[in-house]
Amino acid sequence: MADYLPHTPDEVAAMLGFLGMDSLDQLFAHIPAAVRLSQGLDLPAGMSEPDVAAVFERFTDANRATTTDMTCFAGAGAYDHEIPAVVKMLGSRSEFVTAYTPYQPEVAQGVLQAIFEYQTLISRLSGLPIANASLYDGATALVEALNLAAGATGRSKMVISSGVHPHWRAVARTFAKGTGHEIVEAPLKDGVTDWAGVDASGAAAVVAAYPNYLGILEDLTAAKQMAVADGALLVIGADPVAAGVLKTAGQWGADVFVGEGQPFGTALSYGGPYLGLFACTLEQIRRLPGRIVGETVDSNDRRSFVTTLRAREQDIRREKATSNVCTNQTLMAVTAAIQLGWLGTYGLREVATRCAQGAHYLYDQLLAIDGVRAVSTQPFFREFAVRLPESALGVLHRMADEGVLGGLAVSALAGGSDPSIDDDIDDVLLVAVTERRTRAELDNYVDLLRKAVS
Amino acid sequence: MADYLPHTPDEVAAMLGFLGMDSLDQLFAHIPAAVRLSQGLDLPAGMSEPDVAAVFERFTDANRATTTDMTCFAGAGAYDHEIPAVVKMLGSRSEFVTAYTPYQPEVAQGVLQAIFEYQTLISRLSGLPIANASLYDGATALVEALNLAAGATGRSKMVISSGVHPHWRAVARTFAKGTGHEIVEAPLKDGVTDWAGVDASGAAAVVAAYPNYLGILEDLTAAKQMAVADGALLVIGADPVAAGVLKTAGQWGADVFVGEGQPFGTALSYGGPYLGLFACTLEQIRRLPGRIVGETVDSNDRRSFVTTLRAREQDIRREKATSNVCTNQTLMAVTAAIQLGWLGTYGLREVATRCAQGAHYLYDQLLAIDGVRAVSTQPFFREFAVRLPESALGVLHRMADEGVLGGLAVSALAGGSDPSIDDDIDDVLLVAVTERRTRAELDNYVDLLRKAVS
Amino acid sequence: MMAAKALPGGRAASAPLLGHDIEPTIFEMSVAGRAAYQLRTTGVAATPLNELVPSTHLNPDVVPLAEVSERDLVAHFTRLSHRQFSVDLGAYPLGSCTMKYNPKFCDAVAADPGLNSVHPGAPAELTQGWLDLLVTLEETLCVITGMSAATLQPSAGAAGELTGLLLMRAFHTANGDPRRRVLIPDSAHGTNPASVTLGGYEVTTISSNDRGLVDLDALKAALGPDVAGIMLTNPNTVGLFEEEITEIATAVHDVGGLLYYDGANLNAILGVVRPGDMGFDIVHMNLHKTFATPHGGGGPGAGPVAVSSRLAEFLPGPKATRLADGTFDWTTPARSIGRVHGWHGNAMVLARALAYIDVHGGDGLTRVAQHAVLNANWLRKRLSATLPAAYDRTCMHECVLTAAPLKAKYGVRGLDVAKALLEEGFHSPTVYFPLIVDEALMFEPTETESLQTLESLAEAIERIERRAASDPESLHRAPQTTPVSRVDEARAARHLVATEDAAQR
Amino acid sequence: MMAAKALPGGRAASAPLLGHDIEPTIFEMSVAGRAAYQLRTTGVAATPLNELVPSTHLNPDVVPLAEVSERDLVAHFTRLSHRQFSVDLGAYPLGSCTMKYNPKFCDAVAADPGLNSVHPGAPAELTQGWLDLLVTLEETLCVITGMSAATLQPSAGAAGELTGLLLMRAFHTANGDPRRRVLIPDSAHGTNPASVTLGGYEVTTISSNDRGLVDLDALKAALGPDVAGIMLTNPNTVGLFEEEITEIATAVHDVGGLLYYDGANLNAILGVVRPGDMGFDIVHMNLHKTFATPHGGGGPGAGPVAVSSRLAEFLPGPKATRLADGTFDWTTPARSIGRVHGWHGNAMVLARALAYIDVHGGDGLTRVAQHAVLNANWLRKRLSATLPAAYDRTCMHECVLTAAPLKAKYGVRGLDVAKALLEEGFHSPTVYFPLIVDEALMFEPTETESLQTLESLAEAIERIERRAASDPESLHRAPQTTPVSRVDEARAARHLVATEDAAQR
Ligand SMILES: Cc1ncc(COP(=O)(O)O)c(C=O)c1O
Ligand SMILES: Cc1ncc(COP(=O)(O)O)c(C=O)c1O
Repeated sequence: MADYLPHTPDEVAAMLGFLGMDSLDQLFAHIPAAVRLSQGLDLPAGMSEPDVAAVFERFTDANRATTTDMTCFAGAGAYDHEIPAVVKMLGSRSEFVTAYTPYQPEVAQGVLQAIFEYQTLISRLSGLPIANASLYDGATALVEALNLAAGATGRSKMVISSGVHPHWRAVARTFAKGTGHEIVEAPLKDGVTDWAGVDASGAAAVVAAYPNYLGILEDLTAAKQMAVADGALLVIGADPVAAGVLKTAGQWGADVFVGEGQPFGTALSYGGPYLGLFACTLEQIRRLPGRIVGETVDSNDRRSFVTTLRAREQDIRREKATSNVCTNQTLMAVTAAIQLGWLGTYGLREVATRCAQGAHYLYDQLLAIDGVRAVSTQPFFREFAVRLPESALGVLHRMADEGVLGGLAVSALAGGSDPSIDDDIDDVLLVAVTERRTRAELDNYVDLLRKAVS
Repeated sequence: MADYLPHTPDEVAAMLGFLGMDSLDQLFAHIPAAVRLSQGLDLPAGMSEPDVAAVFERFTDANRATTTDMTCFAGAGAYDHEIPAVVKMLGSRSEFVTAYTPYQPEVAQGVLQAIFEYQTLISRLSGLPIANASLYDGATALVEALNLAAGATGRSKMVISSGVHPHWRAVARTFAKGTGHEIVEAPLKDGVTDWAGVDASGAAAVVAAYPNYLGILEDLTAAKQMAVADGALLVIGADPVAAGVLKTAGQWGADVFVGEGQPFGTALSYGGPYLGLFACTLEQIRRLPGRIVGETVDSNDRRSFVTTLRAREQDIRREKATSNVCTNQTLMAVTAAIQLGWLGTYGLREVATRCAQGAHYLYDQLLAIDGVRAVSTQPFFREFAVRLPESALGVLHRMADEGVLGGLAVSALAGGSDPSIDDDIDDVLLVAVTERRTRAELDNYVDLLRKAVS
Repeated sequence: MMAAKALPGGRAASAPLLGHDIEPTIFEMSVAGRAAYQLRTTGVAATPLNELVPSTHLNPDVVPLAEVSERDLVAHFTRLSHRQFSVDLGAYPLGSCTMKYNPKFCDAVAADPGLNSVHPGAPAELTQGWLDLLVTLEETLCVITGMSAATLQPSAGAAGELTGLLLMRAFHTANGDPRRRVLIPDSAHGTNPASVTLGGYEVTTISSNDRGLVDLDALKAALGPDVAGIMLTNPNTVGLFEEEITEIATAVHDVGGLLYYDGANLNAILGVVRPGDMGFDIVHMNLHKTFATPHGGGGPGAGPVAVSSRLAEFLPGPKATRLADGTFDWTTPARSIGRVHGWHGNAMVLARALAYIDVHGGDGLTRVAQHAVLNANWLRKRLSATLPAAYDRTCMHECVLTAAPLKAKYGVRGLDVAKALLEEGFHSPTVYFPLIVDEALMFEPTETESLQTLESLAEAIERIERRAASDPESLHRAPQTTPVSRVDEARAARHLVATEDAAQR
Repeated sequence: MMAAKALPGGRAASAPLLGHDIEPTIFEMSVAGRAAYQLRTTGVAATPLNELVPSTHLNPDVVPLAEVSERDLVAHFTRLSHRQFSVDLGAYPLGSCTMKYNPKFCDAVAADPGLNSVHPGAPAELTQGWLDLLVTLEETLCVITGMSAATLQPSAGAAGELTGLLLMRAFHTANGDPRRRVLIPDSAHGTNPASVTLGGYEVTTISSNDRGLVDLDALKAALGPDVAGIMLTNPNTVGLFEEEITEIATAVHDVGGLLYYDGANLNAILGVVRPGDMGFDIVHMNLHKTFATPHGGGGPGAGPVAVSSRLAEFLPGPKATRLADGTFDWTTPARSIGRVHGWHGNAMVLARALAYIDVHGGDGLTRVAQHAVLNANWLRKRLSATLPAAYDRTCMHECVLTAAPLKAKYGVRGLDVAKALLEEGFHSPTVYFPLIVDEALMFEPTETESLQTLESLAEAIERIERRAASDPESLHRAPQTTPVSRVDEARAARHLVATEDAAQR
């Protein structure tokens, strides 16, 4: 029996007395007996914290793929970047952690200003003038972008490059069942989108990924031209780390930028909570989903921050809202602001550059292995796919036994075959390299893979 | 090359310019060239934090005796108690961690009030009306107690039970070289102090340990009588956890209480920083070493806290100060207040009781092993000594190979033979049991020891 | 884009401990050439980027973030934290939000690298601990709600709602009868109608009766064969238990509709009554409320959705599944609606929730509900002379009071009371929700606040009432003791400045 | 002993974010029957204590601590933390204290169970990592100070001083000539004379000359065969380098005395000049100052003492030692003075210091000193019109200014300036130390504060000067923006209330 209740038996009795009751059960007397539980919940009794810790040790012991036990080459939107002690410490300050949505701005300037700074950072990285205060993750941010495009154009056809992360496409397909959007996937050819292969007429959005999920850098000029020609919005899903050096979504002409913000200070966390990044042009501002913090003044004319443009939101507009999002991922947004503050202008560039350097070094070494083949001739950035002489999953397991998480099997990501890969998908391995990977780790990887495929 | 400096080269140049200088070296031009370093320090170049983390991994990997890797039965003042997440979190709040001594009370009420609460808690646990804001550790707290006694009595002879921790006695001997105190150690017989064996006439202090370092509960009536008879102060060094249920130092008639506060929320920490506890009678208040926080009011008559009785301290009284202590162990004192707040009145009693229960269970099992013998027939509390059929150190090493830190060799603690143990000291093992030790761990201990000595 | 003259990072005048200045933005503190980052030495050759990537892809400009020292970074965000209220500072009786104390133990669990350093794409064989945890949590949530299967993917309550509506749609579609409308009481939270729209349904609003409950006649009148279902929260958003829930369930089921339970208020009924037993088919939970995972200033949350057996085959996938041999793998339900999250949901929030549930156990969860309801009722009654309850009878874990009498007597509105309460040392309750109550002030004390805290809150409100009588003007100006005084919300919307760059223009 | 009526734990009016109330003590919040603790289930039989221990040993009474919920515990200490200034909030230019930014990385190192869960009595074979760390740190500190061996046992600077004096005594005693006096400049820190007394020596005070340095003639006059040594800090406590250090060293050595270096000011000379090279025989370091281990509100610190080769055999023991085979063990120097700490010293502080040193390296430590000195000189010059330097020439890492002109002109004292600075968003400098300077204000900006912060500090002081001119009264009443206003220190000493129980009486 363990809990965090302050009530002593005397106090409970006194409180019940005040209410004219003599048992806690009486508080629930108005609930029809027919639906009430007679026996309480069929769950084990409460345990003390140290006892629960012992239970959780069973879970942690059974997780082999921790970054402390395995060198991580897995990516696909979730990366093993450096998170310094200072960012962990600041991001876990209890004022940020245990606050609610900043409904009372007079006592929430801390979170509000941090979000304002976050919005500024994401706006700059996206090359677009306005960013929101976060969405759930990259995948659902894409869904919100499609909804925005539908609202902006009055159309419902969505042309999506299959260079977009397979999970994101899957999520878009799921939510399209509610919105009724028609989703058209543009296949990849040689690793880049074959826009010519799809018909974008009447489309609300053209969606491209940059780099695409195979790590490949696509020239987005054609996507932009197509969007303009067909009156669609251009939505770019971009790697926010690469955004430190690559052309911004704005520079490619995007109307909407979406991204997965995990690389900015959030641990791998088995996939969540992550951080949905979202930015757009000023034209779309009244359709922007989620919360936005704006600058204003207080009654003494001091600069203050407050959530603004509330009239778009569900609590006011109800069924006509631009989005149903209420709780978002503020803590991750605050953490991203802190991590980007730590990295600074040149730190982010350095991280992006080192990722690319490591990835290219590894790629070159791997292609020198007998039987390992390129999937594309196109340029890539910090992640790449290679074709192995056998199933990628099998190779991954053999490498895992040697302490390396060698990447991700594209077939597992895609859940089977996929328009992004024209040949046998089972043999394709996706490898990510971050700034944390040392030369020795890369060389070890090469050795292990060579052994695994020979 | 890594550091935490904010200065840009431009700023350095501008600042030097303001000073009429053109290089940083010029700042040091007034230092005689003869003593200046020409080449800088002969140390490796700076490394980034993650690189240093890799260096430290070598250290942590080479430490086998962590509580995560070995079940800990070692004690002697340093115990493996539960420290809950909530205490770690609160105790590591940066306001407490990165503050200096509260010299400006208007902006230091946080630390000051926490110390006030700490003083209250230690006063209650010691049964004495006043406690200071902390000293370095138990051993140096004892030294301060001796100095206080010398000041109070104008005498310099110190009668110390050899039931006092051997390290404390060693520290007392060291500092006595400066103060000129004569230290007389009273031997133990059957594990309790043989007061009759020493002459306390002309003594400034009679010092007893409760329980003594072998875990044994001595009746302190005789010590008190002797102190009263000879006009000496009674100093009791007590286990603060046991103080949750045992007679207080005050109840035994102590003039001064000293103790090691590590069990109150401080990790084993390889021995430091720990926490020197110190309390005394009101009579001795002007001789109390170290800092004291007192209650007062501000100019608007609001309750406030401030360091007080400063006239005792070194910064004011200089060579006549009661002690030279300046920096103490405030953070550990604050942590102790938090941990004691978490434990509360009954939690501390429960911890003390469980320690005793585990220790007695284990003791009974061990004495049933062939060749394992009692060291004393006296009652003990949460720690006990047993005599093994062979060197305790050898047994400890064999148990360590099975993942158990089986206690401490008394010979190692004492640094050789000691008046506390009359027979061969090498075979004596000191075993501590905390509330964290499970029945399964105790039973495993018994099995391992049986194997080790058979 | 950097501030012309950088503002000092070391001046602490914005920390309420010292002063009332504003805190500069990190951009205003930025100085070209400063940096805080330190990276590992890797030994990888530093090939110039333009040798690796065609220059058409490289941004010719440097994207300016901020350039600050680690010291200033720490000072800045530490000061911001001092300008932020949180549960850890004091009572936070925001109705509908369940701002209970979040045990630090759960945060410690989530900080363990054995959980939080695992890549979500790692093969199931290498992450058996995580799959075990997820399956255990799913099973546990099903016991708590009385349902038979659940998805843990949704990231928050609203995401759970939409997932639930897509399940509703999948169910009806599979029956060859997609239907058109979803009923929602007029007191519902805004996410409910918004989710209905995104689920492709039309909203039909059901009015509440004068007892604050669903008007059964209005409900029946609205029902028909095109009704896909109804969304309810029970207790509802005025904190009252829908006593006719069985009748409602029967009526909806009779026309072939499904019952959706908005679990935001689950805290009130833990171990007392289960949505499944009340006839609900779909339940989302707000783990960040009921199971005390900290709200993070607005997120993250987690909004698992549990369903009755007839809906289980539609659940999102892949799902962590216990296999016959005791190991775990990912499987996808037969007619799954697909993924609703980029990976497996907000895993670290899920882990915290399981730890919280394990500490409490079945007995502790029941105590949670009992004491939450006890606190709310005590406060309701204690305040009855000052802020009468909108519906004056036994409430559940929260109570909706009204400042209408204060407005009538003194011209002091609910918002004024809320702001004045900040000056009294408490976070404000939820104001102006639910919309059906005039001058609503919705208090949810939660079970972790003590009687002393509640009494002190009540006394504070009584002081505010006296102030309303003697100096109502001062309440319109409240709060004055906070880092900023009343904020001009209208101006923020009129003059949108949502980034530093907009501020510079 | 518990408060009759408990005060609420959830009211946050004492958090400066909201209000200016006082924070109740934990005892005032206590309610009989509440508890926060949770212990492991062990399976050990719960034998009643009086069956294990004779009842003569058991306290017949329950010692009352406090009885609070975990929620109130968190709220209380979180609010206390908001009532506390710290480096992480802003600049803390306390002279002599070196309140630089403490890298969080070092704290993370010290939080590793691989270091902090090790029992200090575990055999050396099981703690080789720790011994390696300690040996490495000792070697590193010797390089930094130019000495040949060190002890890491002393817990703080003052403990280091006393240890050093005992080494001095052991040295002379071994030479059959214990001696009697230790010389100390009149500007010395109070710990120096106090330590001398405890070391069994008499203090002879040496006056400073009008340049703020040791008066060489006075020194020579005081020297004699009974002088055991001299304690100096260089730079001295007015922030000036003792330029005649070689002459001083020679004079002291000539009479057979030893030179003791108080390392509190080591930050100024890292990589620039070493105590060993100046002729010092014994050096203590304040790791918590120079090597940025956080001060913890007054501790813990660490005060290692390094010595020249002729003193090495006297060092405290046991010492971690590198053996010929590359492993490590504890050894005790031949003529060791014995232990000065219950175990091995403040190990976690030592670990932090080594991490800090490793990050900086030799090059970085030199930069630390250079920039610390640059900042102090810039500030000294920048403020020269308002608060003139006590000795107006190049200082080291700190500068002693004087408010004497303000006192003369406006009746405003140094203390007033210090208090007013709090209202301006800065921690105060050290006031009234060293004692030899009238109305001393001792600023140590440290190297981690930026030019912008220094400029802003200077502007704040200029504003205070203008306020002194226009409204000096207001300065006597400062600070008013802080949680409590000026505190009545005299009353605290007059009416000693050092525990809750004394407060109740
Ligand atoms: C009644 C009710 N339903 C739904 C929600 C939405 O939950 P979330 O904010 O997690 O999306 C809330 C949250 O405020 C709520 O109070
Ligand atoms: C010059 C000087 N010497 C010695 C000390 C004493 O150091 P500690 O406080 O660590 O005992 C100090 C600390 O304030 C100091 O400034």
